This record gives sequence, C-alpha cells and structure tokens, in this order.
Amino acid sequence: MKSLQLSVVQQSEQVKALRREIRNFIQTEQEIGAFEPQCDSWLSGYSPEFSRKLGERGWIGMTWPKCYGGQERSAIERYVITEELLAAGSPVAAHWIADRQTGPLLLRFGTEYQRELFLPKIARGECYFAIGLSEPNAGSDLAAINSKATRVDNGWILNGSKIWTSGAHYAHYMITLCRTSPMNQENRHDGMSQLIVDLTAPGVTVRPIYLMTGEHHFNEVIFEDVFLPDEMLVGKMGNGWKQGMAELSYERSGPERFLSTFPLLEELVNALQSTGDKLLISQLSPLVSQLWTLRNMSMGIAQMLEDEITPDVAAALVKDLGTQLEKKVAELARLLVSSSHKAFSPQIEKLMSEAILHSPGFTLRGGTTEILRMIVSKGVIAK
Amino acid sequence: MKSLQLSVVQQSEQVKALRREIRNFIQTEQEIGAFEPQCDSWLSGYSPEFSRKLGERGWIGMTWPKCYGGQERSAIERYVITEELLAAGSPVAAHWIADRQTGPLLLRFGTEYQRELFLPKIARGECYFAIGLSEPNAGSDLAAINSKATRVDNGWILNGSKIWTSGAHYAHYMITLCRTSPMNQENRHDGMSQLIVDLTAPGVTVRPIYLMTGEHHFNEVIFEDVFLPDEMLVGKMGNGWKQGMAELSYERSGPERFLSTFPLLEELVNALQSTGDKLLISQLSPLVSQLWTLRNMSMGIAQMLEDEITPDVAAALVKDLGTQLEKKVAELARLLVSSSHKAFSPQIEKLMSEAILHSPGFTLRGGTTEILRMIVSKGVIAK
Amino acid sequence: MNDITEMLIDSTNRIMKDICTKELVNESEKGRWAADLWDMLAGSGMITVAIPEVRGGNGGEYTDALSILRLAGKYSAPIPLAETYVANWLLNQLGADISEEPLTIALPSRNELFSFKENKDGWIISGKASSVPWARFAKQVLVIGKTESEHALALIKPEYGEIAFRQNLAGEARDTITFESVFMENCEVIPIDLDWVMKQLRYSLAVTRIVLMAGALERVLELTGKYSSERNQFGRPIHRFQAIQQQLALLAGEYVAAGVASDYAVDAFQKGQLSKEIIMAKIRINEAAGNAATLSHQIHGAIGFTYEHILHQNTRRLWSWRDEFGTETEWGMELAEQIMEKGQTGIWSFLTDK
Amino acid sequence: MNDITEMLIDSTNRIMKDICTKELVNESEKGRWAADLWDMLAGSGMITVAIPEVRGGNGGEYTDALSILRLAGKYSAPIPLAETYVANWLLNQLGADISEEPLTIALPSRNELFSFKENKDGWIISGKASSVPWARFAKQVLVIGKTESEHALALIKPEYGEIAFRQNLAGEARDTITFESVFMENCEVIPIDLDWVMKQLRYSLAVTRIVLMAGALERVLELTGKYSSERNQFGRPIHRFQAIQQQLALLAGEYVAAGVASDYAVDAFQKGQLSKEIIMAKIRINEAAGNAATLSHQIHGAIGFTYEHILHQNTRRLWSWRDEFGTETEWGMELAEQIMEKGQTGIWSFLTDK
Repeated sequence: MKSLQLSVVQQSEQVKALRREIRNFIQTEQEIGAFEPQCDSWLSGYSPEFSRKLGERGWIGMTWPKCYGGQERSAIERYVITEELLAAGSPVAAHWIADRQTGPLLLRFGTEYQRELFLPKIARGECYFAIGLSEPNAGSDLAAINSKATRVDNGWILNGSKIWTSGAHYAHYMITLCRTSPMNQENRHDGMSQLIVDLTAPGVTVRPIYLMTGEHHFNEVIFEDVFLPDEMLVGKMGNGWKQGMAELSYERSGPERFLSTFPLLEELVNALQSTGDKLLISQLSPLVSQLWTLRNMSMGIAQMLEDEITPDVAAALVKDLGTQLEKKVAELARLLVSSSHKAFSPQIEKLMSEAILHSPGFTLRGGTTEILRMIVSKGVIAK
Repeated sequence: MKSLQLSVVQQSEQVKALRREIRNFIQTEQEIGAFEPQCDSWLSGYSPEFSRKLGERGWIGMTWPKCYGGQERSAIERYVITEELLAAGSPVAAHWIADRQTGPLLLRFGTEYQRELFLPKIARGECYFAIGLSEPNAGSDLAAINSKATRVDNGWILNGSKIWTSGAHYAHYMITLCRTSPMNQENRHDGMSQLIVDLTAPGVTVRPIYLMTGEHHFNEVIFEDVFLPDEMLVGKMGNGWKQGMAELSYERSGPERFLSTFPLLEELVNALQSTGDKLLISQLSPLVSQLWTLRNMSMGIAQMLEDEITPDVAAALVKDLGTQLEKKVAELARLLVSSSHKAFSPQIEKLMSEAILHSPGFTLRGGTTEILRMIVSKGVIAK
Repeated sequence: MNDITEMLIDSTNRIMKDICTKELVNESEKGRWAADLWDMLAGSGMITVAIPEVRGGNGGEYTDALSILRLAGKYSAPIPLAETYVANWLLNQLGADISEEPLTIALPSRNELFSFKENKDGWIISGKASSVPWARFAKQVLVIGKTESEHALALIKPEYGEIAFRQNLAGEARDTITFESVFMENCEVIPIDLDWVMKQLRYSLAVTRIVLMAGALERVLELTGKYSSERNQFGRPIHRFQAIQQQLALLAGEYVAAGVASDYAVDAFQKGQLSKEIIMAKIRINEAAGNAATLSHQIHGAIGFTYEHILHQNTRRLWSWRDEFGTETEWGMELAEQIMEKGQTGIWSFLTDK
Repeated sequence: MNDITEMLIDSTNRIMKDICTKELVNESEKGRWAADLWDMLAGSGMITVAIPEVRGGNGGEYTDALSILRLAGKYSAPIPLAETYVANWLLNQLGADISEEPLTIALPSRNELFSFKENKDGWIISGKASSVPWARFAKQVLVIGKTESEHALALIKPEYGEIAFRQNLAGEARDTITFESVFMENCEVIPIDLDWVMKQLRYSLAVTRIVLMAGALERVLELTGKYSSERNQFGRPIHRFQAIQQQLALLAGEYVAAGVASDYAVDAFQKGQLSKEIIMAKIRINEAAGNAATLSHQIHGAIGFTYEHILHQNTRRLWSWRDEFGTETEWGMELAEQIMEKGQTGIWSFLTDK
C-alpha cells in the first residue's frame, strides 16, 4: 500500500511568514468591509476588486514561471494562501478556476502564444475562465458529449452547448471540450479537442441556471456557429479527452474540498467558547480531528504534485471524505446551537443557512461520490 | 407508495395480559438462575430445558393449528412472546429455527405425515431443526448450490455439503435444499427440492466452524451417501427454490433483527439512570426513537402477515435498519460508558464484548445488506 | 381508514394537485398570499376539522385533520393550516370561539410572555414574538401572556402591531411581530393554566411538523423513484446502478420509518396522549428529514439543485420543519427526563407499556 | 526515511513474517508467551531503540521505534513492545537504568496510586492496578505511587504480588495485579513530578496505540483487497460489484486518513510535543478502527467471522486498542479544554499554528 503513503509536510519559516502576511491582508480587508465571511465562497464569492488585490500581491498563479506573470513559489506556499482565503470565507470565485485549472492546463498543453496572452492577465486577477465539459446529456458520462467544432479556413465553427458552467456569466473565456471528428461508438473518447472560446463572441449565449437558493452561479452556454480562430486550439487536435481529464484532476484534492463550510465552524466555536460549555465543544472533537487529518492529507498531496507524482487515489479520497465533512459541519452546528440555551448571532444563522442550502452541491461538483469511490477501489485493487 | 404503508397495531387487553404472563415467567427464571441475559441469545443461548419450559406453556408454535400442537394464537401474540424473550436476552436458540421457519414451512408445504410427525414435538420444545441452504461455493449466490439427491428405490441418496448451518450440532433434523435434477445453466433455479435429513443418520458428518470468539454455533454438514426415505420430501419435487425463498422470507422482519443487542441497552440505561446524568441519557434518544420506530414497523408487518399480505420490501427494510441499530447500540455504549466517570458493572462489560464481537454477524445473516437494498430499490421502482 | 376519511383525503389531494402547483409555491415564497388555496379548502370544510359541528366546526377526528395536513406537507402548501388547526383546537377546548380564517400562534419561551393590561375600553398589549408562522397573512395571532392577575392567551390582529418579514430556509413566512403598548378595543383575553396550554401547544405543534414532514418525504421518494427510472446514464436508467439502488433503499427506509413514526404519533395524539410517542416520532422524523434530503439530492444530481426543479420545495421544507417546534436535541432532553422519571422498571417497559 | 530506518523496517518485517504467524498469535491468546519473538527482536536490537548507546540503548529515533511498533500492530505481535518502549524512554529521561526484558506499565487514575513505605531493608508496597498489559509476562511493572514524602515510580516484579489473568477483546493479556503490603528488598523507587510523568505516560501510551492501530489497519486493507479480488460470486470477483467498490473505497479512506493522522502524531512526538496532534490522531484513528472493522467484515462475509480466518486477529485488536489509553470521548474532552484555553484566536489558528 506504499502508493497510498503521503508525506508529512514541514512548514518552513518562509511559509510561516507568508501565512502571517495573508492573515494580515485578510484581516484588513474585513476591517474595511471589503467582504463578509461566507460559506462556499469559492463558488459564491464573486469580487473582481478582491481578485485584483490578490493579483497585485502576487497571490494568483503563484507557482507559475515569472515570465508569465507567476511568482515561482512552491506548491505549499500556494496551498497556504488558498487555505487561508477559504477558511476566512473570502470572495475568491472570480479568478478561482483560472488560477486552479486554466493556468496549469495552458502551462502544460497551451501554445506559447496562449500562455503569453492569458497567463499574465489571469495572474493580475483580471481574466477569468470557465470550464466547458458537461453537456445536458453528458453528466457523469462525459464521453457522451457532442458539441462539435467543424474545420473552416483559419479556424473552426462551433455548435452545441455546455451546462453547469460556473461563472460563465462573468468569465471572459471558456475552455471547451468538443468533437473535432465525428463520434466513434467504439471509442467515444477519440476525436475530442479543447478550444478556447471568447464568451463575448457572436453566437455565444449564456443562460442563467438559478440554484434552488435563487442564486446565479451556473449557466447553460449555447454556441451557434461560433467562429474560433486557429490559435485557440489548446494542445493537440484529438487529444481533448486526455487534457480534459488532466484539467479535472487539478481540482480534486485542494482545501476547497473540506473548507466550504469552515466559516460556520469558526463562528460556531467562537460562540460555544463564549458559553464556556466544554461538553458542547467536545462534541466537535471528532469533526475537528477529521478536519485536521484532511488538511494534512491535502497538503501531502500538494507536496507530491510539486514532485510531479499524481496521487489520484489519495486525491479522490480527500474529496470524498472532505465533502462528507462539509455536510457534517452544518448538521452538527444546528444540533449544538439548539442544545445551547444561548441565543446565537444572526451571523451564525446566516452561515448555517448557506451551509445547509449549498450542501447538496458539495458532493456533486468534481465527480460524484460514486465515481470517486470507483476510482479509489480500482486503485486499491490494482496495487 | 401505498404498498409501503404499514398499519398501527393496537394492543388488546388479551395481549397485555399475555405480556404480563411472559414477563413474570422470565423474571422467575432469572431469579432461579435459569439464565443470565446475553446479547444475540437467539443464536448463542442454547438451553433445551428453557425451550421445554416454553413448550409446556404453549409459547412455541403459538399460531399453529391445535391439531398439530399449536395454540391458534394471533401473530401479534406470538410477536409479544418473542420480543419479550429477546429483550430479556433469554436462551431461545435451541428451538428458534424450528419455531420461526420449519413450522410455517411444513404447514404450507409439508405432507400430513410430516406435520403430524414433527410439529407437536417442535411445539413441545423437544425437536430442533437446522436450515440447509448455503454451500461453500454458494453464499449470496444461492442458485449455485450443488448438493445432489439421486433417486433410488423408496427414497434418495444425498451427497454434498452445507455450510454456516447454525445449530446443526444439536438440531435433530435439517431441511436441505438440493438438486434432484442436474443443474441447468439456463435456469439455475430449476430442479431443486427440499428434503428432511435426520442429522443422526449414517453418512452425515457435522463439523464445527468456530467463530472468531471461539464460540461454536455454526457448522459444516457433509453428506456422504445419506439415504433419505420417500416421506422426507417436502412439498413438490423441483419446487425447492421457491420453497427455500419462502423459508427465508419468514426470517426477515422479526424483532430478532433489532433486539440482538438490547440486553446491553437495558443494562446501560439502568446504569446511566443511576448516575442521574440526564445529558448522557439524552444522547441515547435518537437510538431509542429508532428502536421504537423499528418495533412499530416490525409489529405492523407481523399483523400484515397474519392477513396474508407479504410486505417484502418493508420486511427487508426492518432487517437493514435493524441490524444497523444493533451495531450502534454497541458503539454508543462504549462512548457513553467512557464519558461517564462512574465505574460500570462487569455485566455491562460482558454484554458490551458480546455485542461488539457478534456485530459482524448481524448484517450477514439472512441476506447481506447489499442484497436487501437491491430488493428494496427494485420494490420502490416497481411501484 | 373509514369512508369519510378516505373521501376527505381524496378531495384534498385533488385540490392540492390542482391549485398547489410548483408555480403557486414559488410565488408564495416571493410574498404572495395563496388566497385561492385557502378559500378552496375553507369552502370544502377542511379548515375546522376535528371540531364538533355544535361548536361551529366540521366534525371528524384529529386523524382526519392530520391526514389533510400531511397532504399539505406533501404539496408544500403555503398556508397556516397547521397553526389554524392547533389554534382552533385549543380555543375549542377552552370554550372559546373558533375561526375559519387563517390563524397563527406565537409560541413563547418562558421569559417572553406578552403583557395584557386592561383599561376601561379594552386592552393594552405589549410583547414581541419571533418566528411566527405566516403572521403577515394571519387574521389573528394567538399569543400567550400575563394580565395583572393571571396567565392568559389573547387573539390579536397582527396589523395592530409591527411585522418584520422573515422567512425560514424554505421561504415560508416566519415573521417577527412587535406590540408596544398597543391599545385594542376588541380583543379576546382568556385566562389559562399556563403549563397546560404550553404543553398542549408544544406537543400539538410538534405533531403538525411530524405529519408535514411525513408528507414531504412521500413526495421526495416519489420524485426520486421517478427520476431514477427516467434518467439515463451510460446507456441505462440510473436505478440499474448498484450505488443508486443502495441509496434508493436507504431513502425508502427513511420514508417508511418516518411514516410509521408519524402514524403512531398521530394515533397517540388522537387518543389524547401528549406523550413519549410524539417525542420519539419527532426525533426520528427529524433525522429522516436530513437523511432524505441528502439522499434525494445525491440521486438527482445537479438538476435537483436548481430552482427549476420541484425537489427543493420539499427538501428545503424538510430542513426547516425539522428545526421547528423541537430539534432532536431539545426533544431528546425531554425524552431523557421521561426515561429518568418513568423508566424505573427499565427501558423495555418504558418503550412497550402504554 | 533514511537508510537505517529502512533497514530496521525491513528486518522487523522479516522477523514478523517468519515468527509472528497466525498460529503464534492464536497460541498466545490461549496464554502462551511468545518467547521466540521477543528474543529475536531483542537479539536484533529492536527493544531499546531511541535510547542513546551511551545509556545502554540501541540509538535511533522515536520514529524508528514507532515504525517497528507499527509493524508489531500489523502482525498482532503478542508482546509488550509498546509498554517496554515507553517504560524505557521514561526511565532514561529520569536517568534510571533501562532494560531489554519485557516491561509493562500500570497507568493509574489519580486515586489509585500505589503506596511505597520504606523500611530499613527495602520497601513495603501496596496497591492494585487493573488492565495492566501483559503483566503476567513482564519481568517488571512500572507503577506510580507515593512514598511518605513524595510521588514516586517503582519497578516491581509482578510475581511478588497476585496476578489475576484478564484479557481484552483481542485475547491480549490485560491483567489485574495486587500488592498487599508486599516486602521487596531490591526495588527501585524513583521520586517523580507526578503531573509530568502522568502526562508523559498518557501521551506516549496513546501514541503507541495510534501506531499499533495504523499497522493493523494496513493489514485489514491488504486482506480485504486481496479477498475481494479472489472471491467470486455470480461469476466474477466481488470487487467488480459497485456496492463492494463503495465499501472498499470507504475502507481505503479510513486507512489513508488513519495513516496520515498517525504520521503527524509521530512527527509531533519525535519533536517532543505532547500536544493536540496526538489527541486528534487518537480520536481520528479510533474512529477509523471501528469503521474499518465493520467494513472489512462486511466485505469478507461469513468467512472473516470465523476463527480460522486471520482477519479477526486484526479487527479484535482494533476494537481493543481504540479503548486503550483514551477513547474519543476522553480525549475529546481534553481537546475541548485545549480549544478553550488556547483557541482565543479562533479554531483556524488553533489548527494551523504550531
């Protein structure tokens, strides 16, 4: 079971200093009222100003080469920035996907032209991307997509649609997985490519999909004869499936997989602490211990990714265990709040509603629980 | 979803009187030291004396016709006797299967000869049966059995083996599912029959299978050229699969599916009560509420069986939810015992060990969790 | 179930299906009063069930009223039917007049009693109550308080006070009402035994949430069963996948358990027992509510999470109702108290003896 | 991991595989002392790891010793390796002599201290301790108590007192020893700071159970993975069924989480921190122990439940070890205390700051 082994990450002085720096920044931002902590802020907390401020400080694209606007920092340093922002419930949704997925994808598969064009803007917190994978008839079964790009002079004509695209209503571009050859039923993964679509181009329609909370984060994006110039092909033609899977694997094991409801936990512990009821706090201890464990797992994976090892199975486990934890925070909060006789702050009520109403989403995004568990069990058996 | 509807069972004065009667009996037995309460007593509590005493009082085969030694009591009356015996952890293992499964099977499918021969002895608590279904290579996949009975003059010659047979070392007979025609791969359920094997007959070997606790409840039973006379065929030749499934369905929803660890709960609540710690007891309330609910479900099903409705889906649910509950009792007990500063009785320690060490068995017997859930989901979709 | 009950259920079902549509519920969450639904139910005699005809009611049993309410839960009916039932039942028991109009109840904690001061022309009323269901749409609010000499309840018209609009997770009106020395000329103030009334209200209101949730759970299971046989993935309906089957079975388990718990609570209530059955049912069904919401959303995938889909109308109500009139922890403490008081002969007797 | 550590692990693994067989463990549960195993480990210098050579030890780090112990957990080694390590480490810290012989520790609660009375020829010792690991096989038992003037620990030979044989769920010796005014001529009585020693022991012993469980979990996952690819049902290996896959994944999750928690606890211990890391690791791994036992038995079906199969050697130990030296509730209260004391800047800082 050596393949399931993760390393213990030691925090250098440099990392500690960086942590102090981001904490000070967050505290100041809160004091000047730039944001209020919210649950699930990496989906819901859209603030271009905040993204630009992070960009100014070099906290977007931190690990990228300096020539593309990056800082060439370590994976652990990026980890620290990310976890601090999430734990504080700060509004990081605008640049989230561009930083987490688009950047690494373009660095790995993009052309020099694409890197120079997009990465510095992303790192400044000024350019946002959306992910174009799911389609109405291709949810868990991604291989069933049938958006189609037809070759024309100097480019392609794209037709089809994407669904559940978070942020498409404010993102500037979308990396779109589509078929550049007709579907081959024998091997449905063949003939797909990734193309960058300018979401302001003629023929692109972005339709909101409102959540049950009334919020607007997701969209359906429809392409009607959208022209894409040659330069917008990412990587190799026909290699889209593999690239898309790589893009997905960047998103599995980060701290956003267990910190979505952390702002509630923070507020809850503060409130319980003020009641002085040790027994109530002790009921949080299994959850706190699980959170501590998951963070250690997630950091270990970040470390390994830096060493160019891809611990797929462990990453899937972080997401599976992490999303369960996010839900438990909300459940436990309501029971503890109701067993304490103290009246709690409206802030707790607000965070609790956010946590509960967003909870169905936690296990859905980035691969359902069932699919993750299949990945894990195959990994275990293969050893 | 009307098919999932269970009725509210009202307890008549007659039922209440019966309950008082069995409680008095149990109390007396405990006082004279006839038994000590134990977990999982319907598997582990073998006491022919106790079975005979129950038989004398008419508490075995209660619902059967009087002509076969029964009492023609209602299903709810039988339910009350059963649940009281289990809740008290009394030793009912000896006659358990004969009362629960063999009797109903013979009443439905047996010959007059078989009924007259076996039922009165069973009802007296003097004749015990074992169930012969599983084989070494046929666990969840029962259709794979290949014990074989070959036709000879005036009977059959049986060869093969059965496994996980509880009580075969003290039971007098086993109802054995075997092939009376060669296996047909197209329809593996065809050509099976049920035959009654006298476990003292020449050619029968009973080998113990010790449990991880060292206890001996299960056996492997090997048949080498065992002669079975004609009269020992149960029901129709070739109808064995259907009969065996019916036999299994009698065992799904009874109170033994959620009361196996009840003696521990009883003792635990007594102990907690004496500490006066309301908060600790309140942590049992979800479990107590679930137990109350399951009992109501189980009684509702008993009532429906009496009205000759077979609520398969609800019965599978009782077992699925019930066995989860039995495990939770043990888990919660250890946490509550360790959070109370009082020293607890050796009795609690003993019951807790029994509950924990027996717990893997709860979800295995009578169909695994996965198979039960498949039954339920098919039932739900079919509506 | 007798014929009259069956008839009641059938016609309620028809009314709900016709009027209480997804759109009506959505509109109501935006603040619109579902007048048609209320009027239709009132017109069919559904509002004053379980009040004898001689007392101005429509007759029938508590079980009938609670069967109607269960359907209201199933269809997410945006009206104070539960509160009106309970208020009328209490008023009737106290010998006071009942009403066919929407009523609601401000259930106070011990230190939040209203104050009623009599002067020669009427009453001066002060007090504040939060999370009052549907207060903005109610004609009268039943509040509990003290006169100078005794405990009393009063029916007050919300428009005399201030109403701050609030909602639960399901967008149902749960308003704060404030009366600051408001003079009311016509106001019924009825002396009460506070403990008795509080117990009646706490248990009765808990029973209403139990049956509302049982109804919602039925809808959740129906929707999920339907979705999993219609939705295809990897070339077959998703209910053919073992992982979905396992979840469906768990969901069915929550539904059946909740239904049985609810039926036994209703049975006890019908017999006038405000007792452990109601407590255990609320605890069990609260748990079912959370589990069923999780499972049904998991099976539905992203679609069930959207505003367009109807599932969330039920799941958001399940999340809300489990917290109303007693969480698991609150009733759990009360159950523990009863076990300590009455459980001297052991938990088995406690559970099985009536 | 450095080369020496790797070598240590390799040779321990070899010794365990060779000697610590299923049969040896079964025999030991019936009361036999695993002398060969102890001697072989002692002969290979595995007993006094993390004690400097100048102090009579074999050198190396705590991490080395705990890696060996993890393997002992994996193979259910029926010897007081954990207790001997901890006793020697403590004795070394106190400047006392260490031992290569089996030692054990009687961890007392506050009101169960032994009494040591000095007379001119030696000591008169009284006291009773229960659940003392392997006491019947230990050459000396470390007990904590009071002399007339101060707190002290003493090493006493169990054969001087009375030993009542007891076992945990796994059949491991957990004896009760009683000394009633027993005179011992040669007996080391070392004055101590009680609080300091108790803290050392509680945390160190908890760490030993953490790594023992991590080892057992590894074996449980290995056995279960193997079984599910070898066992066929309905014509294919059972790991091809989605329901089994789901359970295997959960089991793997418990294993990885437990492993990481254990590694961080060991890291903290190595750095001399008897701190929240150890608490949280024990809580998490206790939970993993229960979950993994359930899941592995569920996947194994009836066969894993038999005496013949090896699985239960690990699962019964997991059930036992989670209760030893602190359940989730006990350490949970201690964690709550630390959160209240040190968590003034919030739970996030508490979790992330060293």
